[in-house]
Amino acid sequence: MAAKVLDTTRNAVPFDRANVPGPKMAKAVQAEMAGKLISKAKRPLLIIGSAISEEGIVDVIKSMAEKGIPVAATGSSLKRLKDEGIEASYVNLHALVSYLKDPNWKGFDGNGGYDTAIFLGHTYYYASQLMSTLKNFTKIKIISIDRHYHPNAQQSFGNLKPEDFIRALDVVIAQL
Amino acid sequence: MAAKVLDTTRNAVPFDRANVPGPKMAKAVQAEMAGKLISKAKRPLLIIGSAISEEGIVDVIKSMAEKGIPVAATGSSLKRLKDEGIEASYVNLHALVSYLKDPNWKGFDGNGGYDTAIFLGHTYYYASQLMSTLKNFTKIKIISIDRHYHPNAQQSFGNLKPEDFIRALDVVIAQL
Amino acid sequence: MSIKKNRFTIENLENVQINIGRVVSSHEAKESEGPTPAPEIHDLRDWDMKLLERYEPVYSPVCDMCCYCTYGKCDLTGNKEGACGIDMEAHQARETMLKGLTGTAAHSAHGRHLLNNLIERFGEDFPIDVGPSNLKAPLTQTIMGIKPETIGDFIPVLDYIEEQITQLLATAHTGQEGSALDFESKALHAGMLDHMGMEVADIIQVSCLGMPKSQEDTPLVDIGMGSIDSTKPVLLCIGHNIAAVAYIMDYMEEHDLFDKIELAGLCCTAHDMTRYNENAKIVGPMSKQLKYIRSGIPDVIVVDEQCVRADVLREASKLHIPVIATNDKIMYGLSNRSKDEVDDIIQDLISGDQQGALLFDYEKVGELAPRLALKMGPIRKEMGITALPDDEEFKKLTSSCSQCGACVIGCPNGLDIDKAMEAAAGGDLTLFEELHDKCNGCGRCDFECPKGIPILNVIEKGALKFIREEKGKVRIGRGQIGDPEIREEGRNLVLGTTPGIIAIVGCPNYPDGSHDIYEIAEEMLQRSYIVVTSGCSAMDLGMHKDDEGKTLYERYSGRFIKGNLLNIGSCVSNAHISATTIKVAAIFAGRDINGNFEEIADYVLNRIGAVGLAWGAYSQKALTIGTGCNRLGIPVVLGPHGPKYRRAYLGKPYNKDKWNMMDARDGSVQNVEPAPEHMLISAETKAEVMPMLAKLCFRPSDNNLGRMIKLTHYIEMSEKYLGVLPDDWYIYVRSEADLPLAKKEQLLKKLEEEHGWKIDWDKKKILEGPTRKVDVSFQPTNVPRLVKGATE
Amino acid sequence: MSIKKNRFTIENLENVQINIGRVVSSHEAKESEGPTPAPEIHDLRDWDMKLLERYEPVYSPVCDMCCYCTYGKCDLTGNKEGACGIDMEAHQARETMLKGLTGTAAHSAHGRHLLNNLIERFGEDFPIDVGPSNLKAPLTQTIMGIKPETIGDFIPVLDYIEEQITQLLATAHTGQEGSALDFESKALHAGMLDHMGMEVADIIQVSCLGMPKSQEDTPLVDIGMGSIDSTKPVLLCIGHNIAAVAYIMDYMEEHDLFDKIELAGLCCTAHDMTRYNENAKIVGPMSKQLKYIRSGIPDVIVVDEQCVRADVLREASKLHIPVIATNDKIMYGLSNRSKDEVDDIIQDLISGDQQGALLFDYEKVGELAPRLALKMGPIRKEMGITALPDDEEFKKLTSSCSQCGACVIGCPNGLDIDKAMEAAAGGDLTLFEELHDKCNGCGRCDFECPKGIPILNVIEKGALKFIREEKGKVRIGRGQIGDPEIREEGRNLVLGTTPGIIAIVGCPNYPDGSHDIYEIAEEMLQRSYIVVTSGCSAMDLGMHKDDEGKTLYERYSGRFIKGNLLNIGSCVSNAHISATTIKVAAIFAGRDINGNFEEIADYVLNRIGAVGLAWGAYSQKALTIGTGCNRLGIPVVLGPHGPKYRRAYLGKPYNKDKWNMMDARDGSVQNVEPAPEHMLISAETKAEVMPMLAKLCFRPSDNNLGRMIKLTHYIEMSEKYLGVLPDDWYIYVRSEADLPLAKKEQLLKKLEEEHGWKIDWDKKKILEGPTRKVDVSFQPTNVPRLVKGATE
Ligand code: SF4
Ligand code: SF4
Ligand code: SF4
Ligand code: SF4
Ligand code: SF4
Ligand code: SF4
Ligand code: SF4
Ligand code: SF4
Repeated sequence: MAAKVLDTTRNAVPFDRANVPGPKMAKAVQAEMAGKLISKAKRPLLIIGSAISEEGIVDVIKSMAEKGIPVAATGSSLKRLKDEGIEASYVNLHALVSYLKDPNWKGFDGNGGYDTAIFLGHTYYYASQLMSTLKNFTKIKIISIDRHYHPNAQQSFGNLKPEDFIRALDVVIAQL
Repeated sequence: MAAKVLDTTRNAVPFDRANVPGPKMAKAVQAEMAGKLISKAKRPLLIIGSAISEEGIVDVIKSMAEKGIPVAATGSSLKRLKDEGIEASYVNLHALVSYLKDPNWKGFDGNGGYDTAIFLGHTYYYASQLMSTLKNFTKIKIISIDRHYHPNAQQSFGNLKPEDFIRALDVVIAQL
Repeated sequence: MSIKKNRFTIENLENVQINIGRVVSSHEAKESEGPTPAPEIHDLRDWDMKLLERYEPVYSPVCDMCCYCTYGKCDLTGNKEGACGIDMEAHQARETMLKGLTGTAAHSAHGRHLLNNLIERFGEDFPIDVGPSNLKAPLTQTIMGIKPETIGDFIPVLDYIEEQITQLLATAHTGQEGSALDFESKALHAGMLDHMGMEVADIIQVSCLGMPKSQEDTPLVDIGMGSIDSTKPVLLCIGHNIAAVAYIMDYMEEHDLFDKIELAGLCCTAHDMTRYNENAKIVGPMSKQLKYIRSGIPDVIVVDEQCVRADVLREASKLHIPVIATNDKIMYGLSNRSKDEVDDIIQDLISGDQQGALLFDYEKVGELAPRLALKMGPIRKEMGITALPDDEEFKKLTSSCSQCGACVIGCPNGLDIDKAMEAAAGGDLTLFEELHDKCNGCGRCDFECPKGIPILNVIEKGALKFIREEKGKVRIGRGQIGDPEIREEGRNLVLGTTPGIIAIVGCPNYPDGSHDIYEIAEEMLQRSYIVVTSGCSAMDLGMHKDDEGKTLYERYSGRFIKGNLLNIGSCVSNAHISATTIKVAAIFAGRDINGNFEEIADYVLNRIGAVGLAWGAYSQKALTIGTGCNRLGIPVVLGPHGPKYRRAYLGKPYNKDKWNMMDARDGSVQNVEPAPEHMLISAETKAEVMPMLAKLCFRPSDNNLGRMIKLTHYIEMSEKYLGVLPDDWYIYVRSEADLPLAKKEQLLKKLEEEHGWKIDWDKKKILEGPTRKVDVSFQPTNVPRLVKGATE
Repeated sequence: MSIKKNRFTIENLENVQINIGRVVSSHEAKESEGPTPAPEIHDLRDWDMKLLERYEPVYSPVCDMCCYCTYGKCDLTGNKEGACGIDMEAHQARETMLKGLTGTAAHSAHGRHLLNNLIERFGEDFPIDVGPSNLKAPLTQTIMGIKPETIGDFIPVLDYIEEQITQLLATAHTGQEGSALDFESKALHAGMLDHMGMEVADIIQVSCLGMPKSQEDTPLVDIGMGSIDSTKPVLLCIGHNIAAVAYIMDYMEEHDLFDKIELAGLCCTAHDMTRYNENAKIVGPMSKQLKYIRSGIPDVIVVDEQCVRADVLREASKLHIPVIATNDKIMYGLSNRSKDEVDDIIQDLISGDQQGALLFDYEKVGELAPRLALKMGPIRKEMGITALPDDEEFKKLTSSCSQCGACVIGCPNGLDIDKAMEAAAGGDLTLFEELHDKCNGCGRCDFECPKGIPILNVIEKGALKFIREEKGKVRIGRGQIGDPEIREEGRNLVLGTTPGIIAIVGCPNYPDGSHDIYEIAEEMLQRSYIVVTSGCSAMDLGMHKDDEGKTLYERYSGRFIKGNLLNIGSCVSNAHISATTIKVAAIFAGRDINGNFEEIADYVLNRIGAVGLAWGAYSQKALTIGTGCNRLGIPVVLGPHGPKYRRAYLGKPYNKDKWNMMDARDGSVQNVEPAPEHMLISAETKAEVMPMLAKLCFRPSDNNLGRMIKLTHYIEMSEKYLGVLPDDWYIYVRSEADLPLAKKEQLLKKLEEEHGWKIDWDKKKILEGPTRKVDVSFQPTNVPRLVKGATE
């Protein structure tokens, strides 16, 4: 069976129907482009939420962490990441966006703030709301590589089928 | 100079930036398709507003009226239409949408309501708001062939350059 | 003797103090309270439902979603239900109610603030004096069933309003009312409260602060950015609440400073400043706010509350204009300097250490503001601070425009900024001059330009020649209509021989500049309508002149008789306009108004041809004023931005059974012409609105002469502005005597030929056709209990 | 003797009547009013600014636009300004303030309605009795500076609240406040008012209606859809306001109907019904509303106000369940039958001529509702009316699903309805059983299905087995914490030896079903926290059982000491939770609370380890309750829907200079640990929330033992739920005595190795490292004037 062409820009409507914030909504992005954008970031931060039980996600996080992208473990994701030996810092997502807003925050490594926030594995509406903080009050690039379309990101996948999701993440990693 | 291909679906963003009503927004429509939809309507009503001073619009209205589409002259458009010998009934647009909502309204000709409302020549925000009444509280099809994208229509042109606008209207008429 | 609100001890009652809340005069105690004194939400609901049955609410959502609670956002498109079970209709009704309620609160909170201040200064027992009137507080009397005599008598009135506001606000919580109609009834309740709140605010200031009291010949004052002498220090007051500003004027008066400082007002504070002291000048309505600040001319800005741009401090600071805030409602994050010395504050503001100061001690404000202006004036003039580009920059900026159109999409009115930039780059300023008048100065365009062009500044610079000429005259707000005027004019109004009252009120969010309301007013005045006005509209009317350089205020005098133009005053003075209809019911018709809202509204609806026009209404206050008019039976017309209020009340003239009325003499039912046809409607252009106003002045009570006059104007304006005889003119004809004289024959023919009516051509009489005959003693009512002999 | 509110005439004062508003006892008159009695908006602003400086507002817009006025909509994306000059930050603050204010109004309007009703029944002089307390109304006393003794004493309290609500609502009008921080101060003001409004509402009902008065051993009542005997006629009351329902219970009691009718409550009315009469049963929280109506079991529904679904009448009518509305706030467009005979109304409802009735005569409601239930019961059971599909339909419906996913996108929680449909079509109901618990019964999915599947009904049918088992126990709401309990526990709280008070409150908008709060409560109880609860959360806690079939209420008793579980009561009882902290300040610490809000809040913030958890908060009431807690210095945690409230108050622990405090003894400044770290924050999962709760219980006043206990729990829960030693544990260590005993050595090593602290290993003492030392007499304060010797 020939693999279908993966198009991560399809079905780019808010996963919660009424989550239509206004005139500025995320561009639907192809997985390859998302990967490129991430790889170009000077100070990226991979922000992981508690919804990472889907098979394959943790492997992806591991790969990204191994490529040197620092990982913020929000929600209760840290335990799972630790179990897999992934280096990450626990931080509450709400607190994190407030730190990211603060030009004086030094980051997890003390070297300063981040220019790109990459979202993966979140409770949909929770992450969406907190992206809205970043979108409206910071210049940080927000890239969602989560399974559902996030209007408050700058770039987001559309709503993906589970199998396409993991494929898409693999494509992202390939670019790093 | 070869004529550019006319694409009336481009630039389909609300002409008033913040006029983003929600998840359901008009499909941008090609002029030809708009014409077809109008020609298929059983009981269409052409709703004209006061913004019809642009050259060429009145001719278009005339053609449509001559094809047998009844014309509602809203705002202060009636005078101009009369001057051009176009048969039309004055009605206030706000009142008109309330009549259209009423299943007992008999229409201008006493033969019953309308199934398709075609908007042309309006003060943008005024028409947009009143389309919203039709959109949310009736099953009437709303087709905007006005120069600016109307999210509350079902089908609408994008925001067109003046010259493209008149070309587009000609294409519409050709389908009737 | 006088007993003040106080605590005191009565002998023999040990350990007890008596707290006297209010001393009740015997007069008041005897006054009947009427059927619905201080009505709760449901007490006037039957009346509301009657109105709403005929004038159905029509919703035009500005948003298809609801974002009230964390169950949402919910998508309600197509009248779906949200997670709490509310549907789109009920939500829109709720949202409109809530927005209106915000307006009610704004006026009532203003009234409360002012009342506290005036009681502190003048005492609770300070008598109400509004001019030659026995009926001093018509709205209060009609709603509360009490007749206030002193300013302290308004305390329980505000207590009541605040209680009701709280009850209404509660219903905007998720999980309360589920019925759209009941939300409308609540909105109508809020509207009614609003008028009373405004009445309180204006009566107490008229009484205590020596403002004109029903005075028809108030002086004219200067208005316009061009009328302010910018070589002097300019002290600008923005807002609506005279409380603090009065101290400034007192100080200036005492220290002979009116020659040395230009004291200018913006928004309704300006009206009230001129009512308090005619040496004050008016810059203009809200639309001039940002424009005037950006001009750099003001040297000190004092803000109080309402319709004050949220960016005043930000904008003023850029131009080194210190801002003094004086009210809980607007504090801008400034430090509270109430306890500091005036000299210290002046020092901090001049040095720029502080961008502004917050003060609740109005004595200090009174001293600080003028003294600061005297100091800042020379400093700022020296530095020549303005935000406007000079000629060279102007050239550069207009040339840098790429005509991308982002600003046009950002502009709420979609103004053709791009074209004006292009023309100006080529040296042609006419487009900017035109655009300047249509631009409401909102500043949204500034944020959209990818080239970083400060667009509003460019517009202002481009229209500078024009702006320098902006000088006009406004007749100072006169306050209430006095009882004698009502006695003189009441009959004409009820019979229709004065064709109607047109109230041109509300804010400057016009679709096409302020010239439209000038033209409308002029047309209606020439046709002998009584034109009353207030607030921003009253200002804008004074900005335009005829060929001889005269403003309407100079051409038409200010008595309440046909063909006159009356500036009532500021926004809160609007109460007097609705109160006028009550006065007609009470004084001309002898109705008992005490606690008798329903009967009075029924009277007004059916007999008084008053119509409100809020052509540029933007605010929640304007919304609730309109809704309050509607509950009292007064129709209102809005400009094309109006549907963004989300709800209108529209009649269906073709739905005959909605236009049945009872005759109060015997309860017999008559099918009447649709008069008035709508309660709340919008129009697209001034040309559309003029015949509409005429039509909305029809009332079932018109006598033949009155109807003839009204019909004449309706037909003439339709022909003039829409090019046709209106297609519903004939349904307002009850007999040949209703027909415009000049066209009688022609119209009779039409009735015969086009409508199949039977005409006796010898006598020129109508034999058959009209829905009903004129009957001078017909007592139209919609309220069963008002029918003679009815038992409640 | 007693003087009632009245008018009477005093001899020799001719023509004068004295209106006695309130009789003031000498006791009250002597009471000091304190620094800020009945504060206006700006009076506590300095305190707010102090809070907001440390706990910065962080906004998470749910919408990037503003749609307040017709200048808009405006696009504020990226903190742009709208047409009125407001920027995104200020607008979000305004919107949050307005939404919170709606909640304040809901509670206060409820209080006013109930007070009017109870005064009518019991008189103004009915004494307040809340149990064994001298300090009966701590919030009222702290805010107003008065000590109410009778229910009539609350009249001026509500007057004040209503005045302030009106002032605040006015500021939501366009053109008012421009500063986000000042809007926050206004929101905090609204929150404070809310707590007092709730206090009034609960105290008067506890006093007049014989509800439990600070009673630790209240009886257990049944809860759950499965606990209602549906073979009897079922009378269901929905809402929050006991006023009308009390009459129903009186009637049933008098007529011995509790055996013949199942009287069941939903939402907070249910709590208050059981507090009034323990024969009432509880169906459950708001999330059960639609589900229970659709089951068809209720035979009559009575609604009052708040958290009542807007579609109750629509839904009930479909199933022939008559609805009785009893309150201005919810009238559903029904006819007002207050003046009609009960028999006539019953007839109209039974026949189906009317779908419901509106009644303001509660005597009639009391009679009508039970009599109607007795009649409707047999009729409806006979007809077997339910909305749920039968087995065959269920099969057909689930099989017709195309797994399109539209419902999933429509569901606020994104529940996997499609998968459950698929599984059920294949005969597997487990997914529906799981989904049922997570589904909050909002009904949004129903509107999305292109196949027209009535999804919620299918879910309910799919989980029916499960639902039949839904039976639990709730301990009846106990009311206030009594003074003796405070005396016993206050010291432990302030020193930290009771690790904290966890208040699990608010609505059922849980991210993952109600089981989470059960687990959280259990964990905290096992760790000896005091868990207090109320409202919907208090119900949901009673729905779950341990392996032995026991609910938490059965396992933990209800006294205010460590490790106990206290159901305080309904939503308005939440006031007693915040009031508890005031009681500690007054009774344990001897602070003068009269009109002394700032000092008390400062005390609470720095010394009382109380944290609110509103895991399923959906409502505007929950928002303002939270904000009111914050003004009083109590931090609050929200579930993941919480950011939709738009604003949080977050501390920045890395920003050391925000954590400076004064020592009230001498004004010296100490840099302290971030305790509490945040004021308002959200969390994603229960696992995240548990260590967070522990951390938020730290207070600068903790003594070593207290800190050790708190740190132990923080570390243990972090390790248990997040898998790590938290990376900030060490900043809470002031000396080795703060260290958890069991891990002392290990942690000392970490301090040395990872953080570079100096340790004396012989003595196992910390020599260098901590920010500050423990000093038992340190008097932490943020308020300069509280420093000894400070002059205001
Ligand atoms: S109602 Fe207004 S604020 Fe809410 S989502 Fe719609 S546009 Fe945005
Ligand atoms: S109030 Fe109702 S419709 Fe609005 S967000 Fe909440 S649940 Fe949805
Ligand atoms: S300032 Fe004037 S031109 Fe600019 S957006 Fe506003 S109305 Fe349009
Ligand atoms: S946004 Fe700027 S560049 Fe674009 S048309 Fe307007 S002024 Fe010109
Ligand atoms: S008329 Fe409107 S804009 Fe003008 S001051 Fe009054 S409310 Fe404000
Ligand atoms: S309140 Fe301000 S931001 Fe909101 S719609 Fe009105 S002008 Fe725009
Ligand atoms: S009723 Fe339940 S499943 Fe349906 S949308 Fe609401 S929460 Fe989701
Ligand atoms: S919307 Fe209907 S058809 Fe689609 S997945 Fe849901 S239940 Fe199935």
